[in-house]
Amino acid sequence: MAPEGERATEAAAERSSGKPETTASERVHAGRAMRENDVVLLEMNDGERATFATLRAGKVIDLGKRARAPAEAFLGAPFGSMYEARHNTGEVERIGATTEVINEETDDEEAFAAPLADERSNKNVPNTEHGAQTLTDSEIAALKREFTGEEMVEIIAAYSKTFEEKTAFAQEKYKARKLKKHMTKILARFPSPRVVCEQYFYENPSKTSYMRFDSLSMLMNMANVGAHGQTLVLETCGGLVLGSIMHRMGGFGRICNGFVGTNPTGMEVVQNMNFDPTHYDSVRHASLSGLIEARQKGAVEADTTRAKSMETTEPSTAEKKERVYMKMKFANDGDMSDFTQHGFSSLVIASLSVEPKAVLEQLLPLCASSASFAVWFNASQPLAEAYYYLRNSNLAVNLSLVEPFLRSQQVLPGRTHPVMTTDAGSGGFILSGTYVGGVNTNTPIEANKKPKREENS
Amino acid sequence: MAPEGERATEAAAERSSGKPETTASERVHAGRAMRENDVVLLEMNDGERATFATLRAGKVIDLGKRARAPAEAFLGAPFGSMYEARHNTGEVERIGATTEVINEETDDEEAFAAPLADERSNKNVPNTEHGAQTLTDSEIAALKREFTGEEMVEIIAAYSKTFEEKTAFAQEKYKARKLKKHMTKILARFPSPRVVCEQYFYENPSKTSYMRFDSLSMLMNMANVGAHGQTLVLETCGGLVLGSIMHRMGGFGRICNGFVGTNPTGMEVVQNMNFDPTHYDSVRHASLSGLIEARQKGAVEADTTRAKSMETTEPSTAEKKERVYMKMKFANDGDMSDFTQHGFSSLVIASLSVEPKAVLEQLLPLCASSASFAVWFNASQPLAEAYYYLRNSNLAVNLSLVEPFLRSQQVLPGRTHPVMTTDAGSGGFILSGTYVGGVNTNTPIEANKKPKREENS
Amino acid sequence: MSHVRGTMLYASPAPETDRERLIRENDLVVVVEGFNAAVAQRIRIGETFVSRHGRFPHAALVGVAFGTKIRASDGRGFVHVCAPTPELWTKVLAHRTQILYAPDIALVSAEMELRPGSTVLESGTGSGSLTHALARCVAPTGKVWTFEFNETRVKAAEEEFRANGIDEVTTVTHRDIERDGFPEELASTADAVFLDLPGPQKCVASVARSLRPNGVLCTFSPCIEQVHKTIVEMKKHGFADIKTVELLGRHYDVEGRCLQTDLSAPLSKETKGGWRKDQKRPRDGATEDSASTLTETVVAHPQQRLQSHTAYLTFARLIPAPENWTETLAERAKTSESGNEEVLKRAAEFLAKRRGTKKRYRPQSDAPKQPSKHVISNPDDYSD
Amino acid sequence: MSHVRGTMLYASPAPETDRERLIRENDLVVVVEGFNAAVAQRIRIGETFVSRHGRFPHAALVGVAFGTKIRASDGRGFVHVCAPTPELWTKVLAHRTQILYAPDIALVSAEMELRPGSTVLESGTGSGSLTHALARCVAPTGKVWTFEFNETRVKAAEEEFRANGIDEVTTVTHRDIERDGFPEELASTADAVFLDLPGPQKCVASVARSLRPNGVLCTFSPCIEQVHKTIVEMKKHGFADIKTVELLGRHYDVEGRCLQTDLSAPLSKETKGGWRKDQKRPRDGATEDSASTLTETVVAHPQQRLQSHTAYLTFARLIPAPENWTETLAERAKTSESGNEEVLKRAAEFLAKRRGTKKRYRPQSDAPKQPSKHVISNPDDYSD
Repeated sequence: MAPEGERATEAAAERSSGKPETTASERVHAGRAMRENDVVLLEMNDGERATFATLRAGKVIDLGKRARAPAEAFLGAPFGSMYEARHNTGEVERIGATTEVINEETDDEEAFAAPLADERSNKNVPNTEHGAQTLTDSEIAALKREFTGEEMVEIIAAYSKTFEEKTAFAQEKYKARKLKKHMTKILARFPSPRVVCEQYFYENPSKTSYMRFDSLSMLMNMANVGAHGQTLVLETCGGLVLGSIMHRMGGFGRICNGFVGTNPTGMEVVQNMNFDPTHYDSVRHASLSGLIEARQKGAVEADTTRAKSMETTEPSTAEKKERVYMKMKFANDGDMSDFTQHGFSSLVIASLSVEPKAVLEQLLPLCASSASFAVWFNASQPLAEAYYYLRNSNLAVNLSLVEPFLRSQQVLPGRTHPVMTTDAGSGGFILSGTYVGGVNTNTPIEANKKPKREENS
Repeated sequence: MAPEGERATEAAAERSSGKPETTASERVHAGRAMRENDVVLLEMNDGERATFATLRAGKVIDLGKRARAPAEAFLGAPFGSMYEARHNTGEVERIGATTEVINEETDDEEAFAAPLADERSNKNVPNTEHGAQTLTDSEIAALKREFTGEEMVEIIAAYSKTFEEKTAFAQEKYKARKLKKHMTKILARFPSPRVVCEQYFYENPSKTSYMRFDSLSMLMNMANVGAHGQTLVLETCGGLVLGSIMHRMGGFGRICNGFVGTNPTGMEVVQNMNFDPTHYDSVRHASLSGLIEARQKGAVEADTTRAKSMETTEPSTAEKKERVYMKMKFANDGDMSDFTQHGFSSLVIASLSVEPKAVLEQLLPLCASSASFAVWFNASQPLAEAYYYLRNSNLAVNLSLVEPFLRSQQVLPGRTHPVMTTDAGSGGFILSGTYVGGVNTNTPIEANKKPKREENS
Repeated sequence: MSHVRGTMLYASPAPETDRERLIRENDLVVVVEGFNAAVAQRIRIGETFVSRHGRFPHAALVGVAFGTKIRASDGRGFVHVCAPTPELWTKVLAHRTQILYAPDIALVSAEMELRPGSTVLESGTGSGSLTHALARCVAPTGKVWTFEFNETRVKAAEEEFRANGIDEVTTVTHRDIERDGFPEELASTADAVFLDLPGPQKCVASVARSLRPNGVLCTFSPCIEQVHKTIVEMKKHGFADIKTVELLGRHYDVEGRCLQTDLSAPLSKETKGGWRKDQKRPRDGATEDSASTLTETVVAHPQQRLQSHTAYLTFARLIPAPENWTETLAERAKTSESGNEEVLKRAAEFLAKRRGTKKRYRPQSDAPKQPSKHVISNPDDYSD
Repeated sequence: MSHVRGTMLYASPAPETDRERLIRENDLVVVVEGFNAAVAQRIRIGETFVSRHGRFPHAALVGVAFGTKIRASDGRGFVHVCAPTPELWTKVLAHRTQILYAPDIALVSAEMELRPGSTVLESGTGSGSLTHALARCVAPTGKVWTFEFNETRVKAAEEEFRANGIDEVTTVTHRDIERDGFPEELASTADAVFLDLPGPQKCVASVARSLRPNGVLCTFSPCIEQVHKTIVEMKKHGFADIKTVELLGRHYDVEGRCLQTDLSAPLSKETKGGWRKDQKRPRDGATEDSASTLTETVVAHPQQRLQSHTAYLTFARLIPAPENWTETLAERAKTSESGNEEVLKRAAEFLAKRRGTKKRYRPQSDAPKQPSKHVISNPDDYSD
């Protein structure tokens, strides 16, 4: 682990130089060029589908629905670039922001009436579009080989029996739908924690335990995760929470990835976040029971700690493989003693497998006095029990149990309303607070009748 | 209790007559004239404050903030009428719908920018209004004795140092605020369950256990409360839930107000709802343990039932007083036997004092096969435990645990958004389902291995 | 009145003794196949209900009590046969349009203050989801007049209402309410009106004619712009007490869950793989032989798939105007226009006299106004 | 880097051994007086903090560990002295304006993808509630440039930022961003921009100039009409990936509760009077000597008093345009206008040829169009 002082000096040097913030920003900003071995999230047609891709020269990336693109189409362009994949030629062309210019000033009767009828399943007239196309499927397929996506849309509209009867609004909508079918728009996203979290949440949520992005953001803030902190994390969200902490701390400070049992759980998600070695170097895996034992024994009896930490550094082959790939080390004796001596400034817990109350009871004593902690769960009750315990045992203040209620809004002329259905109906619940059980001394004005020590062990 | 058949005949007669629905509607509609002894909810200035008043000739009603009105001002006018109380003269004058005609077409910059600054606490300029008035308080008081509310507003604006510097929008708002101060607008509401529920919820919520109106409405619907039903209710919401059931059943069918222990809890809220004797006559108070016992003993052994029901008909003096006032009787032997023989078609539970699981376990067997039930609680966990029990013991199907999430919306030109803060942050949770444990016979294709009986007792 | 069979109008108790309500031919039955899966069946001897759970001949259901658990004739699985209610009907009905769901239906019914004897108008009928609940509210002496623009849907609704027995209090009519308004015969008869139309603002005037004094108008509009237009019309036509709300029904999943408390033991199968769906908990708190470090607990969490918006519900009341109100209003408007200066003059005189009397002098209101100390450099944007 | 005292920029561990962080003079301390009641105190020897809990001389706090429970010098009550964090600061700061609260702050910080080294622009500074959290995100190598229109607030913020130690990475400037835009010196330097202004649409062009490629713009607007105007501008200025959300923090109360299970016993004091607030439950599950029919349980229920709306948060990304994109766009527009007929002609030829080849004849596209079978009587209202 790089000594704290070194990075601090570097930071100070940057601050004192001519345009320090630009330099530092340049190094981390999400609009930098895509480079060999970078992971990029390719998002098709505004979220219709998406795929993580590692950019390697010569590689052809499968975009789904028979679309493909060579890695070279992306390498060298800034993250955040947008592309069009043309189905007729197989070309991938870089474009700018959306070309559709909607006349937002139109606020006439049509814009009000039409979308209403439209959105509420054509409540007023049966859907006549079906079967209104005079071109056969095979003709359309043949035309696609000759014409571009935009051209196809014009052709298909011209051969529709009902197109001309539609209102201008409905024609617009019809064309947009057809365009989507014949041309793929690609957004090359930098895999920030926000982007990675949303991608898993909507596509593979069990991998990240249904962690929603707003909840993840609250975990970071409520636990006061930031540079130069010493953060203990217990998560079974595939590494998403760990990655988010790494991103927030930027290699400044130390992260202890505490695990239940003898081996860390899978942390594959971290690999998708384009972290540099500095970030990986700030993380140590450590067995939670080892940490607890080391803390109880104290620094003077380091022997047992060593034995324990040695034990936990013998992972299975599969585990080893992952560990090597992720460039994260297991805590050694020095790390363990550092962790337990200084205590953690932040504690983050995000797991549906462990009981929040029991875990807090065991892990809070590893924290520094006045440390911030935040616990996520997808139901309120286990957190309520923990809350009740912490309040009644005077282990924490500033306790708060919050359910983040997030809603997306459609904002369109005459058609503004919250989105109708969502797969993000719950972001879970977050218990947070300030640990006040970690004080050893009885000051002259200390109020407690019995020493704090007793309560915390 | 009036025999079912009698009312049914009456209803049938109404249906076959010339304009039957008008007649029936006439009798119950909420816009009928206010009569002697009616309860009316007088709501001042769009909900600024409100008071229940019983209209008795010669009575002077206190409207709060030193405003008063004679009952005669209301008697004879339709419920729903609107009034202005003028502070300078003490007059109460009946008016029509709001006189303020807002120019809703105005959608200019001002309407956008001004309210924003305004709503977000004058974020851009310090509040200069304070101290800008050149009239002294005593002068204003003297003027009020000479001028009407509208006139006062004009005078006060003219003597404000800052009024002319305000935008037209801010001037409008300033005047509206001043008008509120010098004139009271009164809405004479019919005390429907909706109106009564909201009044208690915002003014005296502990009386009705924080029952929110949308939750109350869901209790009625999910428990399938309607005419000709036989409804069992256990509530400690001051009579609000019972009253809502009486309103829904309109005197058709029977209601059993089941109570815990030996006496009904307070049901005063029912008195505010202007029910006629037919409504009161459809209700019987009964001890829940008495009902359970009667059900277990069966109709053949009615003796014990009688003893029990006799016992519960000896209320304390205070209880007696209330009972008499409310014109509701205790169940006699015949009622008890009717209730237990036919079973209840609907079960409604709304109490923060009893455990939902235990109560459902004991009361569901009193229901008819395929009866609907709905239980309200202000936290999800006790209902979740009940849900889990009912599902695993196969006592109910169509189980649903719902949290109604209600939000009010401000709709104004350029200033549309959900209301910023609310005192209605929770409506509680509702568990509902269909009781399927009440079937006695093993039909040829009946699937259960052991008789249902055993499970329900 | 005896038990009304095969209709869902009345939540009657069991007419037979011992709490059983028996299924007869032509009854409507809601067959519950499992969690959140149900279908409607009209009992016809000779017909058979076939599902993934097996075959269920209708004949075998006759004489069985509503609520019974029925095993398939081919022994494969079982279903529950439930009595229909408006809420169950909403779950099983044929969708001819988007429909209203239970929370909105409940709120609408109650905010419109419906009770036996009420008259309510509805447009459009749509799939009849709301209509059934309205009929239950106003039965047996009230009336639901429901109007639908689409003739095919009118026919389908008519048939359904008859079969379900709500035709006793419900009449469905083919009519374009936005264009033609409600029928004049219904003027001043309605206690409440419900509008679910693309342009509700077009018929507010007609609604005002149809309502009794203090009647309630409720509109159901998905988009906020529509709400705005409708409220403008409401204010023009004598409505007040206007409020707009939205109601989400947040459904919760309930599950038994094993949580680990010992941090030294590896995460077990029970705790690692997420939720143990539908696993039954032993009755009476008897614990399984699982490791002692597992705490079993029941949890409720909101479902991820959520109807996150249905529509904005706007409620307004028709305020009964006093006699000659129109004239009074006009007079008031005149006074406020011309009377302003006159009032200020009178006030100035009154004040001058009073100030003289009290021997206290204050700056006159006509003294030159001082500029505000807080100069705003960009007054267009930053007005208070 | 050693522990940074008296600032809330770094969540440092305890530099002393045994997990204690000690309070020194000039440190900022958040004094927690009870549930949801806290105040900020700057430690100055000689000063005394006085509250309803008693008197707390600052001198007595020096050398005490953050997190300690302190009894008042007059023995009346106690408080906890906590280390400041941006979240605690949001609870105790002086309100000069409406402020952002924890949930919005968390979402904004994270959606803007802030990390150590990022550059972020903010307008307006307001009470500095968000600024502190932004500073924590970008420290130690990043930068927060925050702009405020009101000079008094600029001065107050400047002083606060210095005292709280976030001035290391934060600069507050007096500037009217709506009128003047962001400074040209900051062009293409920002990773993210946050706007909380009455007219954010007025400065979208300036934001586009200030952002790096793929930078994020976030606007905070209470009213939906404002959001609409801003999105129109965003689309004009090269932004895409636009989304609007709102986030409510629903706070829950947690209480121990006695629930009665026996229906024959009268409701007891414990169950009748609502919640038993803050009553402690005996540890280790030892039950009280209450009647056996009382079940004690911990429940969480949403608080009734709720911030039910703060603002709509709109996020958008500046899409890095390829070289010559403006020219390409213009060309495309030209093609789509003139090229339409040409394309259709080519398509007709292609189809004719193909149909000839395949010997299949189909109705020509130029055949007279048949009227739709579904005649719409009021096409203005009922278009599909």
